[in-house]
Amino acid sequence: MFYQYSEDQNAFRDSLRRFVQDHYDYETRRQRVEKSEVFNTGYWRQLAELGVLGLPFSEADGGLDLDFPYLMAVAEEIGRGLVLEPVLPVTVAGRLLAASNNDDAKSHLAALISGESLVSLAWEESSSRGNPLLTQCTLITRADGYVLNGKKQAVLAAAESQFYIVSTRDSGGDLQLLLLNAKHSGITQRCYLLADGNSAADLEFNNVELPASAIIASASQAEALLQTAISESIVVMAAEAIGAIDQLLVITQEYLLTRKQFGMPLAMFQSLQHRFADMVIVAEKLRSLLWAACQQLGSNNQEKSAAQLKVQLGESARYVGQQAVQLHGGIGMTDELNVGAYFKRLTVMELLCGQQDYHLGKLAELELVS
Amino acid sequence: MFYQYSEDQNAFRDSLRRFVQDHYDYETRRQRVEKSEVFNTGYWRQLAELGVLGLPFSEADGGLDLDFPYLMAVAEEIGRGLVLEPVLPVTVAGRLLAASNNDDAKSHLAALISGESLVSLAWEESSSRGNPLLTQCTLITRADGYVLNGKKQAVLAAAESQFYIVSTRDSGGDLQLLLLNAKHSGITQRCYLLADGNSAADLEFNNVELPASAIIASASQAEALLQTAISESIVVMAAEAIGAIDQLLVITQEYLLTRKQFGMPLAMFQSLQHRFADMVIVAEKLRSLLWAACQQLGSNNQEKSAAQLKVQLGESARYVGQQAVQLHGGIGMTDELNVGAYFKRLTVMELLCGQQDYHLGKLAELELVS
Amino acid sequence: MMSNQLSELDTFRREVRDFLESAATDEIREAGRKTTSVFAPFKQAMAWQKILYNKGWVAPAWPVEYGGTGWTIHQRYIFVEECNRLELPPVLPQNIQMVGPAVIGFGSEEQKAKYLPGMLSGDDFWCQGYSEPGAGSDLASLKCRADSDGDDYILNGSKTWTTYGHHANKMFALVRTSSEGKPQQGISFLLLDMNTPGIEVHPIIGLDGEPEQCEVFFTDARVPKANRIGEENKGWSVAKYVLEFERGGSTFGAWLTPAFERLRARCQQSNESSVRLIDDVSIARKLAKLEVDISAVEHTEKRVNANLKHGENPGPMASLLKILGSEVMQQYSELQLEISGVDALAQQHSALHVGSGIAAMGSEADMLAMPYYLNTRAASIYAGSNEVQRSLLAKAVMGV
Amino acid sequence: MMSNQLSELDTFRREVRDFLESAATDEIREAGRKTTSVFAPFKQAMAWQKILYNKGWVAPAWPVEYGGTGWTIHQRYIFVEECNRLELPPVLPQNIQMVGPAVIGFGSEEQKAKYLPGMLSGDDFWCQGYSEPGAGSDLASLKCRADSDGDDYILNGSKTWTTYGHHANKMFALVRTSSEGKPQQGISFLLLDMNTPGIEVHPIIGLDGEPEQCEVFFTDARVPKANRIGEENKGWSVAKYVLEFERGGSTFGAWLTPAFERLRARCQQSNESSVRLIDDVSIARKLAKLEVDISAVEHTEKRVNANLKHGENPGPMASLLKILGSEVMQQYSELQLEISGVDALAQQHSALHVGSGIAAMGSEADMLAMPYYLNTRAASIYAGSNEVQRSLLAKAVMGV
Repeated sequence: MFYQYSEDQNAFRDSLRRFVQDHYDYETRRQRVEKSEVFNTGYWRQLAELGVLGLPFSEADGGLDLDFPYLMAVAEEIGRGLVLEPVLPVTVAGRLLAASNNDDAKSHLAALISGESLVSLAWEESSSRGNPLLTQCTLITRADGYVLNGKKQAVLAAAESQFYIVSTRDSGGDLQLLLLNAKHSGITQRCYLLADGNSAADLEFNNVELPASAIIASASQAEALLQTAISESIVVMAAEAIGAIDQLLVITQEYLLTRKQFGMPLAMFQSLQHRFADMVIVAEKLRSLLWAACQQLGSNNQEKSAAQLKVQLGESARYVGQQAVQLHGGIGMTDELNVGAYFKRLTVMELLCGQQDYHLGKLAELELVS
Repeated sequence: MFYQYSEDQNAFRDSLRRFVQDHYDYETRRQRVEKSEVFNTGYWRQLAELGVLGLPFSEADGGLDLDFPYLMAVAEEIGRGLVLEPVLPVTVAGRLLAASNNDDAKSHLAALISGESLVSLAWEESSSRGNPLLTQCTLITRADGYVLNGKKQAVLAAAESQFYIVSTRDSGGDLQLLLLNAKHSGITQRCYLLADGNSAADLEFNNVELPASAIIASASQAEALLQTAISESIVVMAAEAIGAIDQLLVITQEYLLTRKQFGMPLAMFQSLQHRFADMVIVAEKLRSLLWAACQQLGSNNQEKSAAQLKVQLGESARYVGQQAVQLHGGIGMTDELNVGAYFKRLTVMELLCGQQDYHLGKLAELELVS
Repeated sequence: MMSNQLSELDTFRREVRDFLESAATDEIREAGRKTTSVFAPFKQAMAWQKILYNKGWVAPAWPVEYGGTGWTIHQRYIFVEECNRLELPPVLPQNIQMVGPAVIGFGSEEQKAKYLPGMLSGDDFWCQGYSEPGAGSDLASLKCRADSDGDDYILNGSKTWTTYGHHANKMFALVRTSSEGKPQQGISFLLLDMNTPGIEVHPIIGLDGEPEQCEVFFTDARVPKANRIGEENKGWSVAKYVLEFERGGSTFGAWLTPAFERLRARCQQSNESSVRLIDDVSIARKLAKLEVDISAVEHTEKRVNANLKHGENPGPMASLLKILGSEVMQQYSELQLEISGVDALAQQHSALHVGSGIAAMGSEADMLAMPYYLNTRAASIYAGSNEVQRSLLAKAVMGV
Repeated sequence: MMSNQLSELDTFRREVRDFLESAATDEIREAGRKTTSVFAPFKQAMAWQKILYNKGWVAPAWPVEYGGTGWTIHQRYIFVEECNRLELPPVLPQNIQMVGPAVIGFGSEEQKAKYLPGMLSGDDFWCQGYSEPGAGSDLASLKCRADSDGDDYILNGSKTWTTYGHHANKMFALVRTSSEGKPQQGISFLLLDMNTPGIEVHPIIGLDGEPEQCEVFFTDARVPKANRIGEENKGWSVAKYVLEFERGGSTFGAWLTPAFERLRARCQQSNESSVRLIDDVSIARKLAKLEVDISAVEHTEKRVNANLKHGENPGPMASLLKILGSEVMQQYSELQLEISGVDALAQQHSALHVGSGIAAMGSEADMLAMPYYLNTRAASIYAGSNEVQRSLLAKAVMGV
């Protein structure tokens, strides 16, 4: 087992950190969110040039064929800098395309890696509550193809994407993964910002007519691809959370050391020290489970360790976010300071990809048989 | 709604407190437990003379016909002094007899109130996990009466009791409550001390032959009587817990004020202050729900408010017990100081009459319909 | 409590409910539903204050001679319960709970006559100038200066966390009139007009993207000494009196109980796939546990009220009620957010605005869950942070 | 880590397991199962130490020249995992983890030759004399005096929380040899014989009714200065060195993981009424949550081990591991108690004694749940209370 980045991974991470520091001062980010300008095509092109969009793809697909920890390193810096560009969801969606046996689907990868086009994975639904196998979307067979109906919620980067991967059940009850052009007739996008300023959309499919070639995976293969994509989403999200949490700890520490009350720096108050210690502890729990889970990707334990990681993410993100606000007092409740922005990002991560409760339920079922 | 004792109840409580203070110094109690001499017939007689055993019984039954809070006041002092004599379980069992329509059963009350005999309510079973309606005991009808088989666990005061009230299912699946003489053939007692030094026994019934008159309540009436007895048990147990917790807070406060570390009394350390504040808060939550639940006894809300009270008892007893030990450090882990004895008593209360988890499950079912 | 007393209270409850139902307009109700912090949307809160004022119910805790209702503490609790059951916007506390009691307790007859009517009617809206950028929970270290200049004070410095400062025409403030003696001794309690030259107000954007708090800057702002409440350098006593004014005023339970019932009702509804959230054992248990905690809040508040002797203060129980109530409120906000799940994710600034006419993307409750969760983090920060309250509580109980 | 390294570790694990399975007697295994605190029953723990000593495995972390195994940190972790998987009694830490490193690091060659063999073989059992009635976590305030008298020290004072003092023939102690300078500067590290005239040992009865700790009283007890380890008044450095000796020595995870698997297995069994506890959704969820926490402990320990460079100390991570490991152990003890429920209530002193031949009233696991729960409260008290550790951790991270 390994629990830290290699030298090369660290070097890559450092270079990305500089990029983020140069482009993501908090005030600029705040204004971008206020103006709803959360996708910057210039930045996206630069990220592609830095190789960030092609890390975990084979050379045959046009990628750099680098280990998963490279993507985790990217995620950490995205978290640390509260980057708005949707590198992570798009990359995970791309990996799903790469893992499919559908050459048509894979043909989009080159444009993805070069930054020319984006793809979104649309699976969350209001009533699925985190379970990717529960979908109310329907796919009906017609003589000349298929018809898709249903809704997807909180689809990340949907406004910016040229393609959607959509999960649905067919009339036989099998899961199907479809690749759709975002402009396909019958698709309605309702775009919005998430509470943390990231871009998302609800999608509605009204009698969307599709050819058979739209299906990129079916039945058990579709389930496996989707579960893998979600496990990978959770791992990169946890890496992003670690970056955000580490930065929030630095910010909080500086505040506690600087700010005085009753004549002493806050850092000298024992109960605040203990609170800070608890923040450090939950951060380290998350970091340990992150490394453990990343090494289980692709193994039989992938889903279990990702579920455990998401449970811990729920605990760590909530505790650190809430306590960072609490320790800052009133100023932590404002939009002026970045503390609130980290808190909101961490809160959104709690809710995406299945809440703690869903993953605990999933793990509880595993206890029955293990 | 009322939330405190009346003047008369307070006066009664004060007189009992003096009795307990005179008879229950910690060292004497410790030695009684060590020698397994946990029932003192002299004390029992004195308690009867003080009227303690007859409070919540009608004058017709030989009692004092006093409001339930009198019994709560007794319970508080029992908790404060870690009294070993089983006043509370015996009184609750007696009230079940009084509530039955069985004159034969009620005829035992006079001796109970005068302290000449004791009765135990035997309903807990290992596999029932707190649910009084789940019993593996069986009652089979014969031409000349009934035959009882099965086991009961952690029956309080069983070693000292002349009579047992036993819950069982008959072959039709109906709940039946039986009154048995402790010496009846076919009953095996396995007596022991609980972790807190209180007396209990496991009972085993092997083809115990009984006349029809042994049945004191059947079917829905049996269920109602048993649920009421358990609701009352929970209320008096919570009052006992409040007495124990109040005393444990006093002991802990004195320790924090006296004991110095790094040159300061522990009471001046901010994180210990906050811990102490949290102990006070959970104590007050329990006290509030105790008064609320005692006023619901006999109403439709009886079971719900008793379940809520037991949930809170679980939280409060555990937190105060654990933290009192923690704040005392090593000395809290010894048998020499009474802190550990309070901690053990509070822990046993968590486990008796259904754990927090059982009552939360019961309340969760109520959420479905309310 | 005797049963005829109970039935009197039932009658009272019915009377209150009938009036509230008939008096609250749709827009006021919408504002009540869309209240995601302790402070209701300004315009509708003031409209509702006017309606209550006309009924004579705007200041239940005030002495009758100044406009109070004469209700018992139990009646006041019931009034709050009924307002919350209908999800009405709470009257903003600044006029009625904060500055009013100061004027009643320490103001001259002239000051009472001048200021109380506008506070009650809502013709004036008063904002609070207590906290400063360098002094949050530690009010004794206030720096905002009021220097004597003949019959006036000249104010220099700044205040922060001034709720709705951008809506206020008046302010009550703690200012430093002396730097001698103990830090809290040189503070005076001052009333001022917000249109006084030399005052600037900067709204602060909160976590939910909305302005609620303000910073207020004073540059040689001139305020007559006649506007001082109480003696010079004794402002601390005035502020302390206000905190203790509303004995047994804790009504977290009166808010939480009806809110919980609405949350449970939501979980009992079937969703798109005909599933009821309440049938998820884990959700049902979390509701059950929250209900226990809410019940503990409610009964602790009622116990404190019931056991208070006339003229008594709740003492350390006030700290306990603040900690317990605010933290259970936060738990409530967490469960509400969990229940909304991904439906709570979208920012919906326009739909949140009262009277915008823009519908929520999903249900109104889902739209409100996130802003409410975010704003409710303030509950353990404002009005004496829970850290300060825990120290107060422990020290009071232990007697150190 | 490369895959051939992995398979080397697998081979190592198998070798360890095979030896442990064949070497542990029934009585030793019984003692392992009946260990309800960090300290195993004395007699069997020492018997097991002798077996490991004969195998050469008794002190894995010691330098090879003094009797260590030369294992890597990963091999040491595996060794602990395998011992715990078989529920073997842990070797008592006093000889191997506490006094041995002090002698190795600061003892003269003569002292090493004299003391180390008996520590390894278990022919000697050393107890610890650190804490005093007035000084728990605050060792700098030690009062037990060692006054110079020619070639000897004369000891007066007392020690407490001396585990198994009533079984020990030797003691290592921190004593005050000077009252000048900073409090922690006048302390020396001393070895002594327990049969020295003037030493009295009083066992203390613990929460589970068993004696484990002792008080030790010194009245003019004479100890040769030659028994001092390190310089006079520099005992603090010796004690600190010992604490840092076993880098990456935290093995809570290695204990918790197999213990958790046994607990889950119990919940998977059907009870009398053919019900499996694990089918209770609430129990299954609690198990799942505990498993997440245990996994976090295990991987944090492994991460610290893996990332430590040669000669590095874990620094503040040592405090973090102590807090995290001990508190998850306490959570484990709570869930175990909950699972046993009323079956855990009976006191069973006789059946608890190893070799008593008395069977538990119900299952052995149920009998052990309560003593284990009670004893495990000590985990957040001993070895630097978790309050002290939290302050250390926060200060180290914040750099204050």
